[in-house]
Amino acid sequence: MLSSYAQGLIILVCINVIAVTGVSLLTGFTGLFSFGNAGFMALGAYVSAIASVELHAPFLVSLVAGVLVAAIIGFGLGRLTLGLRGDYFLIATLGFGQVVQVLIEFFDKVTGGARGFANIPPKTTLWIAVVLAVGSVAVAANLIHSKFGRNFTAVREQEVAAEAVGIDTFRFKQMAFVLSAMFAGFAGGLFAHYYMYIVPKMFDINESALFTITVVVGGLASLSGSVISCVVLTLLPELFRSLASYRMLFYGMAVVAIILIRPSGLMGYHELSFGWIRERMRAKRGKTASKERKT
Amino acid sequence: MNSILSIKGLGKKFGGVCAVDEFSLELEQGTIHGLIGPNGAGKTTIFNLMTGIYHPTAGTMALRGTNLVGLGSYRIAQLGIGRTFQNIRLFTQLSVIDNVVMASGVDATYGMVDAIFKTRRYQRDEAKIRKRARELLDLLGLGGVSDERAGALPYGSQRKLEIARALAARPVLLLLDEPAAGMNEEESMELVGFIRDVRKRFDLTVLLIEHHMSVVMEICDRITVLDFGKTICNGIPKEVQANRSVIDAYLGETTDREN
Amino acid sequence: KKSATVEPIKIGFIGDLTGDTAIWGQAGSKAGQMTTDEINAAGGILGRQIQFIPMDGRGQAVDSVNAFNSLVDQGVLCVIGTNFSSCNKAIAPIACQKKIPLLGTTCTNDAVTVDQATGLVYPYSFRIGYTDEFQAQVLGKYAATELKAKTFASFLDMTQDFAQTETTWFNKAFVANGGKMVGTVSGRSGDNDFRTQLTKLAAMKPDVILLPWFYKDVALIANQAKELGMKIPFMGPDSWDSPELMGLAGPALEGSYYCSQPAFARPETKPFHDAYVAKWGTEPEAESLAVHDGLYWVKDACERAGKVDPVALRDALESTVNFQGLMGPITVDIKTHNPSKEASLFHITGSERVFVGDFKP
Amino acid sequence: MFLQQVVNGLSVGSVYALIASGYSLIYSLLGFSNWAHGDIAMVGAYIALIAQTSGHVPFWLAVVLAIAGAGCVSMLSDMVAYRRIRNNHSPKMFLMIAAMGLSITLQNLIMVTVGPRFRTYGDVIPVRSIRLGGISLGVLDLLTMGIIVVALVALGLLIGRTKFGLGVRAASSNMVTASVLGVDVNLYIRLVFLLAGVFAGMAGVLLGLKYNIYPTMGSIALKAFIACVVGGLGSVPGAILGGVTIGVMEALVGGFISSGLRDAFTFALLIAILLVRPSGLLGKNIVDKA
Amino acid sequence: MDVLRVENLHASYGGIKALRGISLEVGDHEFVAVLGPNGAGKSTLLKCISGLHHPSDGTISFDGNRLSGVPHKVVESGIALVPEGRQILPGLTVLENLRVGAFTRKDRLGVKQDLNMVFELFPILGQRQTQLGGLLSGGEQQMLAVARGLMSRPKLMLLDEPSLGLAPIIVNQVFDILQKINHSGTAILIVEQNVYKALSMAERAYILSTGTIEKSGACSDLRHDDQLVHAYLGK
Ligand SMILES: Nc1ncnc2c1ncn2[C@@H]1O[C@H](COP(=O)(O)OP(=O)(O)OP(=O)(O)O)[C@@H](O)[C@H]1O
Ligand SMILES: Nc1ncnc2c1ncn2[C@@H]1O[C@H](COP(=O)(O)OP(=O)(O)OP(=O)(O)O)[C@@H](O)[C@H]1O
Ligand SMILES: CC(C)C[C@H](N)C(=O)O
Ligand SMILES: [Mg+2]
Ligand SMILES: [Mg+2]
Repeated sequence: MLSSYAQGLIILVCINVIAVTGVSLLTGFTGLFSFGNAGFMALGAYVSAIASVELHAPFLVSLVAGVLVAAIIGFGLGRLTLGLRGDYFLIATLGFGQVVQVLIEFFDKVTGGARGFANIPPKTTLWIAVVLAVGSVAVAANLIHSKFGRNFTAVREQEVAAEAVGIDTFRFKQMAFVLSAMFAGFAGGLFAHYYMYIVPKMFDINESALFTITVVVGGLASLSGSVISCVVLTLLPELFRSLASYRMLFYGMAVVAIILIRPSGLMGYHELSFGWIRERMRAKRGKTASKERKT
Repeated sequence: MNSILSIKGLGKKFGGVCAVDEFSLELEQGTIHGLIGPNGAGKTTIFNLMTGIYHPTAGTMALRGTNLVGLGSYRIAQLGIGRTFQNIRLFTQLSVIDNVVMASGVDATYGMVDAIFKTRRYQRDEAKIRKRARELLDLLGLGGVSDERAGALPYGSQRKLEIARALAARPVLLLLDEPAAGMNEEESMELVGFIRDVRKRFDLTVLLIEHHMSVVMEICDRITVLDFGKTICNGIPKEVQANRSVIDAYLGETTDREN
Repeated sequence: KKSATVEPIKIGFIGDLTGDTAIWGQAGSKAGQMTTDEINAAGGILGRQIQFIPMDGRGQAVDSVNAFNSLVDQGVLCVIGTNFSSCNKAIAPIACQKKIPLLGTTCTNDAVTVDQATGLVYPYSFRIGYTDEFQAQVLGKYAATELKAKTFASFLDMTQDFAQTETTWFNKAFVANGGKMVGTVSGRSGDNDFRTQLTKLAAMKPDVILLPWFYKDVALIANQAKELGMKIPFMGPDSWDSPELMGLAGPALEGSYYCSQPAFARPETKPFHDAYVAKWGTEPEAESLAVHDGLYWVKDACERAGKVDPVALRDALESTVNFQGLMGPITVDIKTHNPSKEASLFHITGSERVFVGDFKP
Repeated sequence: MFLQQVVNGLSVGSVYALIASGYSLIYSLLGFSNWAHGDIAMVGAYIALIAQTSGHVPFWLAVVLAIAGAGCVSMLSDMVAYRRIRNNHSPKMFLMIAAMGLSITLQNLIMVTVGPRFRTYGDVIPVRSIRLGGISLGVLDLLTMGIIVVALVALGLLIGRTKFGLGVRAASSNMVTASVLGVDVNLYIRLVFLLAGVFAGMAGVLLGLKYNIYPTMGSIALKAFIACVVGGLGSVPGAILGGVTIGVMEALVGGFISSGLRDAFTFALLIAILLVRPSGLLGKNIVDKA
Repeated sequence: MDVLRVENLHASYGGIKALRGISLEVGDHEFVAVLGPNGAGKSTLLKCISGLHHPSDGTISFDGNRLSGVPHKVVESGIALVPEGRQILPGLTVLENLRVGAFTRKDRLGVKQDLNMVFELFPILGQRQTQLGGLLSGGEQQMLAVARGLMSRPKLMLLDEPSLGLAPIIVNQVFDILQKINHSGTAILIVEQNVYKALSMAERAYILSTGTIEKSGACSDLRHDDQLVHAYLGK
């Protein structure tokens, strides 16, 4: 039996993997930066928590409610802001994340405000978390290997060319954004039902930034990279926890170091697969062979 | 006469510059039409207007009776106008074959649920798309480099890849913007053969911008010559080549095509 | 001696060792190490040495829960910390699940020890300091009766749970004593400029302003108020409490009052204070005293229980009567796990904190 | 009260603007948001503090050291991190993420070396304000505004009129091409980082004087970044206009609508601005010529 | 004496070998062409000379000194590149693009004269001085690229397919200009697809194929070597 600490970490990793999967679709594949996905996570968390506690909805229903609300808000926000480019869009999402936080704090009658929302039933168990995380990644992976994933990629690489071959770039940006909001909302629901207590601060801009950092460090256009990076970056501060005050220092340095050492992120443009590993090994062998020839 | 494209009185101004002025064109189904003229005459701008990248300041355009003015780029592409870009616009980070597959949206009829569960329909469509992509690459002689990164191809091959990609979207009208740029004579002539070939095979109509006169004269059924946004000549290659104002503005006195 | 071969007793500590308010977490950690050495030198607990394990919780709930789980895995007897209510609210139910006593230091919200939905106490959650409700009432009553204030306004930090609670209870006590609230404005910690809200407050012309913010923000707010030419005294809770505050905004806070754990006024604190300064070169914080008291409280409870065991410790903690800590005596209320304490009131004059007295509402 | 609120807004806005201008400088060159810019300002503030308290140098000298120091740290950050990422030809977003990592690193470096305490410079420039018909104007605010005007003019001349500026703009348009035209791109980038660092250093000291000095004080740069976006990314005058706009907007919303919902309202307004002007107030909307 | 001397140059992209031991030289005042099919490595050769790509082996020397391989230093030593695909600075105006072309020059007056010169050569550029480079038509950009190369008054000019996308009438004009500046002392190394044009302009030519030099010699000879022309350059 795993220790509760290990279980807790695995659950946290799973929850983060779900949220990061959404961001990976959005940032890694579609090339849009969002600093507001923690806001969607907050929506999912609060909606599902309120559904569970106030309306006594079953776990599954409350999760779905959270996902739906995130999707609807994501759709509306996307409609409004997806015409903006690059960092302009980024700021709009960042603002959204902030607004969600402020609104939760402000409407404290419903949400508990800064006092937080407590007594959420603990429903997210280890197995549920693992199964749902694997399921989410599988869904995302299958999407990526279909025309949807291709169209996301086309938007990221070359919008003009994408349009020229008949891809409605706005629609696919919208789709990626709503998907990422749904994944975030889903993660939020699981989060609420694991920690049993939520406060707006848990979903601040740092959390959003962390998702984005995770995806970029994992490498663009690589779902497996995002997942690996999510595991690494969630566990890294835990590894450093015993270093007490040096912990975040090492964490920051580790992020910079990874980017310097691996110029396209951990897995940039590649998926972890047997084929890829075989190819890498062959390439390595080839490289050493050619070196030998030279000397 | 079976007109596929009809443009009337098209105009585009950039600030004070009138890049396209009163441009009209009727394209007959199945023809190859040349669009030539000095640099800056407005040829690419016409392509950009036709494909919705720019919006005209005057005029009408219709593809088989469907109005094109005001439509989004992707919509026009879906209606059947495919194009290549003068400044190459490939998905440079992706492999050559993925560039083609990327454009095969029309062949993917499945929905999101099919994709998530990898249904038979999904598998059938995907297999078809891959197969066709490979065929198109073979057709252009890019079969051997299908797994290379598109950005790593030499310039000439990138141009060919652009054509393959445009074809993948199953256009009825293909706009080629200087496809032979960066190709030598032999490669250009190969290209000529190839354009003829695909026109027949896919029942295409082609509108071609090109400065390689050997290509233009060889392949075009008719030619329109632009200068400063205005049409100065319109006719079959022989007529155009002999036209005084075309020589003055575009060809120059010594067309030393020695071969 | 035999005790050398026995495993030491592990006692965990969770605090914000990094982040904005790391000053408190680090002060707690330092005091913990010092006190541990002291207890060990004096023979440990029931003859066993203790091992103090500090963990960073960044002042954030999720991190703190992870830290708690990790400490539980390491086999700790109990956990001291954290200083933030938001973190302890998240840990409390887990502590009950795991049956490991949790001794909150200066987290002051009621929900830390009492499940607000059921009104029942969390059996494994304790606190060393007093509550928001308590200190806000002390302040409210004092403002109305002693300062003869007729009106007050509150400027609260929207991001902190204590701000809201304290405003509510301050208001109750103030109104009960004949005063009136004229308005509230709010801001968020992390902001730097508060002139907008201050301008608004000045226009309300209250006699006092309740300012439930962390000391760093208090410093900013007070300085900006002074810059705007405001002369209304502020009143604040224990979140003001840091020796730093006087250096940051002493003159600007002239005439203000705040409430804190009774510690620094008590002569018993002096030796600890001096030893701390000698060892670390900085002034201790209330958090330092709370951790110190926490460790001795655990020692006391274990010795009363006669064994080293989390469940036995819990029972012993709950039945504590008049344990003498540096922050005053602790007697635990079984229904709320709140210690019966007094609050000390300080008046700021001449850039000094002047002890006014100990109060109960 | 209205006028006072406007003045309050200008006062905050000028701080945003000062940080934003350095931010914008780097954006205009490298096209990425340097999230560590605020932390460079923080380092500057600490350099002055340490020079003043441990080095016992006069305050003006401490300020000079801070400005020089921040410039060097900024330049070093390029040499250690960004430059390599550029040479690796990683996508631009890697620069931004590296900057975030750097930001965490710098904050915590100061945290573990100097400590997390909140500090002040003491009474070097007493918190003073001038009263003008019922409105109080901060002396520091006037100073900040002065610096901004000077900075704006100086930068405008430097970028628009000099060969240095031409090189910088060439590099920002396309680095590889600029280099084959004879622009020493790495040198120019380093100089721009130095310049941005100098601005950050000034901003840091001013922030320290105006507010407190603490390891996470650089997070005010988030607002500066928003200011840049509102003003139009990469445009220094835009950054300054954006900073002032946000400052005043915050003050007016906080003062007359709701201080609790202030951030929500300001962001709503920002989005409204972006919907009307998708490239910010002074940004150029670069059309993509196919 | 040779201005440019390339010896045993090897270059690759990852695993792909683009150049396998190229040696060539360009004499003082010489006009040399490099010809060859698609993907032969012509652009790679020019990139190596101008420091944009680092060769894996071999030496490149200019005026007797080894080139540093740092692009801006290469330019300072007197080499200008008109790169493949124009590479206009899109965010700068036409005039600014030209000024950047003269970036390493110190003689303000000369720069001013040269500006007038290129505006005379390409009147359209003169009319579009304040337009952003990125908004020019393809051919206008190509003219700008050539003009920009001229602005640095190089000792050696490297041109990668300068006729690409130019109207026939302009192609002739550009070649006339190149010949003119060559006569006034600038050495030229040109990569061209317009084989006959190149062979009629240049003094000598190298034929490149899959990264090696297949043939070299005086253009007058090569032009009549039917077999060669057939094999490497198309009929
Ligand atoms: N950036 C790159 N990455 C990988 N391979 C490359 C890259 N650039 C060129 N190559 C490869 O190097 C070889 C030589 O390319 P190069 O561009 O030098 O050819 P070229 O002779 O200039 O061709 P073209 O006439 O089409 O311009 C080609 O096989 C090409 O695929
Ligand atoms: N977005 C724009 N803004 C301003 N001017 C433009 C814009 N796009 C094109 N132009 C101008 O309009 C004119 C026509 O350009 P266009 O690209 O259509 O020429 P072209 O006929 O394709 O020439 P080439 O043969 O050189 O490619 C040019 O002079 C160009 O500078
Ligand atoms: C350290 C204290 C200011 C913490 C505060 N009393 C809280 O409950 O969160
Ligand atoms: Mg064109
Ligand atoms: Mg080439």
